Amino acid sequence: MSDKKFGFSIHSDRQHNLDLADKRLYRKIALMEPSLQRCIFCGGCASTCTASAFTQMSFRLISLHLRRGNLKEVKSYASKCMLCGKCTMVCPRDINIRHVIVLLKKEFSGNEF
Amino acid sequence: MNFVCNTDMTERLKKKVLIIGAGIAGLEAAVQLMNLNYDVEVIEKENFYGGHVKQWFKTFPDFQDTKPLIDLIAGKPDNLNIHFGSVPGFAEEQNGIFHVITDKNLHIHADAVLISTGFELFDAHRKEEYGYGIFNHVITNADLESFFQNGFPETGKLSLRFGFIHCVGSRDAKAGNLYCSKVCCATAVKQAIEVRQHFPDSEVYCFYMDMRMFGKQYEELFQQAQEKYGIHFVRARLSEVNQNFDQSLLIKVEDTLTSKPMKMSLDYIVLMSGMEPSVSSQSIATLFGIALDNEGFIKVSKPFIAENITEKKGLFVAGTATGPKTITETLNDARSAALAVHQYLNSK
Amino acid sequence: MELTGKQKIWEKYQKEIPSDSYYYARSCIRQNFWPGSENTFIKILREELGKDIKDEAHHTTCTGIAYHSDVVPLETTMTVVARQFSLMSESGYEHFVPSCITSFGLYTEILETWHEHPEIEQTIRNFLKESTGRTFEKPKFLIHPSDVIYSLRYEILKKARYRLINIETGRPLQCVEHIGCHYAKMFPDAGVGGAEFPHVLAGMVEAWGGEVIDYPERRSCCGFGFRQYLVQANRGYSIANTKRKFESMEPYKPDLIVTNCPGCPYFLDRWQYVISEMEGKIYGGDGYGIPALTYEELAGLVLGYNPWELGLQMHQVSVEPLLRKMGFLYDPADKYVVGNQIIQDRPDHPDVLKVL
Amino acid sequence: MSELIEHLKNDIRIRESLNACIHCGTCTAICPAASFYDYDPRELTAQVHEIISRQDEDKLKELLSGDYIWYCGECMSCKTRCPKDNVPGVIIEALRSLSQDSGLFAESEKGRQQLMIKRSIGEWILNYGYCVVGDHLNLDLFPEQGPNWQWVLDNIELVFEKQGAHFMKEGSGAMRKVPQQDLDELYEIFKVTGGLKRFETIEKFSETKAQQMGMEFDETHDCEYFKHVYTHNSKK
Repeated sequence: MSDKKFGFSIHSDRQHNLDLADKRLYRKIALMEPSLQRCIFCGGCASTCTASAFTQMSFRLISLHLRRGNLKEVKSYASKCMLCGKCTMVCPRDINIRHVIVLLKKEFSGNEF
Repeated sequence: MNFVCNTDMTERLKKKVLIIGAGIAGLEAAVQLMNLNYDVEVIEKENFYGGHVKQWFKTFPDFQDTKPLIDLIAGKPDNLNIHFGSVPGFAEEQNGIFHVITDKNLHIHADAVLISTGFELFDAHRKEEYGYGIFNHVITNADLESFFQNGFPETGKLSLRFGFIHCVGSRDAKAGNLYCSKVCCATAVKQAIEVRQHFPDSEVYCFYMDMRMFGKQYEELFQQAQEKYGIHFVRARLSEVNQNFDQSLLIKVEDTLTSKPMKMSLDYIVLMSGMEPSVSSQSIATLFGIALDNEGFIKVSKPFIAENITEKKGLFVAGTATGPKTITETLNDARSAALAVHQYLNSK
Repeated sequence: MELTGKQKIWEKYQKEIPSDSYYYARSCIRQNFWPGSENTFIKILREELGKDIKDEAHHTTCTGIAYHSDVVPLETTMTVVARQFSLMSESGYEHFVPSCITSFGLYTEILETWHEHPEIEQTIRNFLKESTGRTFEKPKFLIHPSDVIYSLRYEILKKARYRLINIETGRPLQCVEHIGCHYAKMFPDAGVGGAEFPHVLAGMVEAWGGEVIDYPERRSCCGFGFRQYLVQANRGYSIANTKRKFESMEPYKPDLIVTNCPGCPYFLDRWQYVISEMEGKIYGGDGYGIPALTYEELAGLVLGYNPWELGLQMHQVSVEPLLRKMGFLYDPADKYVVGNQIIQDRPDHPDVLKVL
Repeated sequence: MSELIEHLKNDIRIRESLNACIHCGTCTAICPAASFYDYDPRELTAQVHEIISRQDEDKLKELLSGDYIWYCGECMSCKTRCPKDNVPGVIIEALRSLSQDSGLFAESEKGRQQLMIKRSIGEWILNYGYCVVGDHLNLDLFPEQGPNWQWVLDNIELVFEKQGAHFMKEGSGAMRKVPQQDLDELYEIFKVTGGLKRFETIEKFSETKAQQMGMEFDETHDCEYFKHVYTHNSKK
């Protein structure tokens, strides 16, 4: 909403502040599926992903946003996954992606972000 | 062809090889050439041998102490002839004999000269926006090695946040160095692990543009850093460093994989200064009248097939004087240079 | 580790500043919002230091603000700049001193472009000839007035009547210096102290007794952004930038902000008022805000000039708290007296920001 | 060969400020626009590089017709940082010039704002010899100036006189009246170098756009279209 007197509002800052990032979920998942830590963000998962053909799904971005504490994004991406497991087959770092998603889906069931 | 010294040669008057620089390249070449029965003299500008490696705590990827490594190289011949604290001041070649006079007025007549003048670490002061020499806890990879060797300054804090900045002075037109310095990625991973070992409660971030883990066991080391040591890797290049009110350091980067500007506070910033042509290489090139390549390293006569041969007959080069190299590569290069010298002198 | 980094950088970026004979080109923004500053600059040079400075009627805008708001083509701007040089040559001067930082940056860039591409310079010479019949010489030196004040800072100190010291505590005033992006970010060698740790204002502050605050957002833009301020719909960008700076400097409790560029003090002053109206937030100063001055105003205060002739009443943030800290003797009533006339009007008070 | 792309390629600003990008993000890290708009100078640079190397005219038109090129504030902080000597801020200047000269600026909300800038700063240059003229900066258009500025405007001649300025008077001094002969020279320069042509192009395409949008359009600051482009912000 623009301020009535001045005709504009102060833009919000897009700059990410890593000091304030909530990394608890990342740590929790990494404890249960340590292979997640090996991710090199190559995007192999996203390019083979069935869901990504029709939605914004990208495990590469889940992996990133989880580390940055952007849980809204993580939840939204994770909800698109159909658990087909193709990503797990192509991952060059042999991350059990399917398991990571299952853990995330469990985490988010009943929790609204 | 048999390269091992033969009896014919031992009976001849020994030919002399002058080696300039007693870093690991010069040392390794000296040892090889002595084994081939040449008379070797080494001049070294510092008062110690081992060069940069001596100032390094441990190697990558296997965390070996550097000291035994240098002793292993230099310790082979007991009679290694090194003139410390000397640099060549004059050089002249006549009929294939090099006449070199050092700044200490030592005259050396050599049948061949091997330049192993190494590299210089990029002077991090030049990246003014990184605040080296301005903010107390902005240090370089070399400073960190010396902390490992001599102890860390008291911080009064246990859970320290470290940020390793790759490509400092490398891949940077503003710094005048467009090339990749090659060893810094692996060094950063090694040092990041050492920091985690040294400060178990610390949090460590590496800011990289590309992880160039090209060598044997390097990628494994990278993976270990992520998994075993929980080191975070962020694809970003440092844009600037500022100091927060609480004296911690504030960095600004772009989190390029999410396309967002990002800031974070750190307790220590470690700048991975890259390898630059050494000043000694440049002055020696002038002295002997040989050319430098575009980057300022000593120019080799033919890439691939004559990497140790300069454009001047009888003048050879080994190690990082021709470009960034790992320890393994430097030692191999030194052996290759020794062979090139041997072939030259043998056919002279 | 020896922390001599800043000194080393300052030594590296010392440019040659001619000591006399300046051709002054006025700034659109400085003339409008801080007319007293330009006159103070001339007064200090002529009356205090006996320098020769040419201030003539025929020069115009360099079109810089329009160029960076993109409504004026590069060729047009270059030709207008060439005309300014022509006026300088015509007056027999060689040291061009543009009051504005946008101009200073633009002139630097244009001279650099001409140097790299002589064919462009020739095209512009032809344009100027065709449109005005003029020819021109390029300036021997291009310097900003702040460079001149910087180079004369110790001479000003000799004549100083006040110091940047809090007379009650005896401690140095805490000063935020804001350089203006186009001073050295484009061409670090063009600025005293370079792009990262400019010394041009810091040198004045330190010479006159103050202490410079190095806060995390020091290097950030004031938020002008040309079109981002000029168009009302975009102003949320402009104020957001400035707000980020205020938040970053707030913990250091600055006594004042000193600026290099004519536009920056406008934003650093006005946005304090707007943020106070919109969000009820006032940065520092017991509800009065942080005074944002031009370097000429600061020099004028150090020399003991009448604050109301410097034009300090044109700022929205009141400067009186600062004057009191400095122990400055001033006449509050004189604010509204011009010659033998008295301005009867008084400015309205903002809703939140306290004013005097 | 596309004329638009040729034009862009030959712009000195593109020749000097566009090199291959290594996607390091040092520009975005400190870019004010990247913080306060959905904008990334790194991606912009790479995009333009790709457009030129692939001769992709459709992509260029899309870029010139959109909001994306209008977010940058031209602070040039990126110039200090780029390790490849790119200058996203200068690339933007070239794109905006082309967007206006091709008329495509009128296709985007942010681009259409150029009319306001032309009719203020642009015209003030020709009429007064200044980019900014105090007594035009009223609180209707610039309410953030605050009550002190209102007081200055109400008493402008006296306030300026107090500071030794010559508000719209003959001779030298701050805010003096620039002599007519000098304004004439400025006008000639604008005529010869394409400045006037750009002004005309901005007016022409704005008028067409106003008709398409069904808004009143005249040469004043009071018409519906002018007010619309000046105040409308669909993003907030």
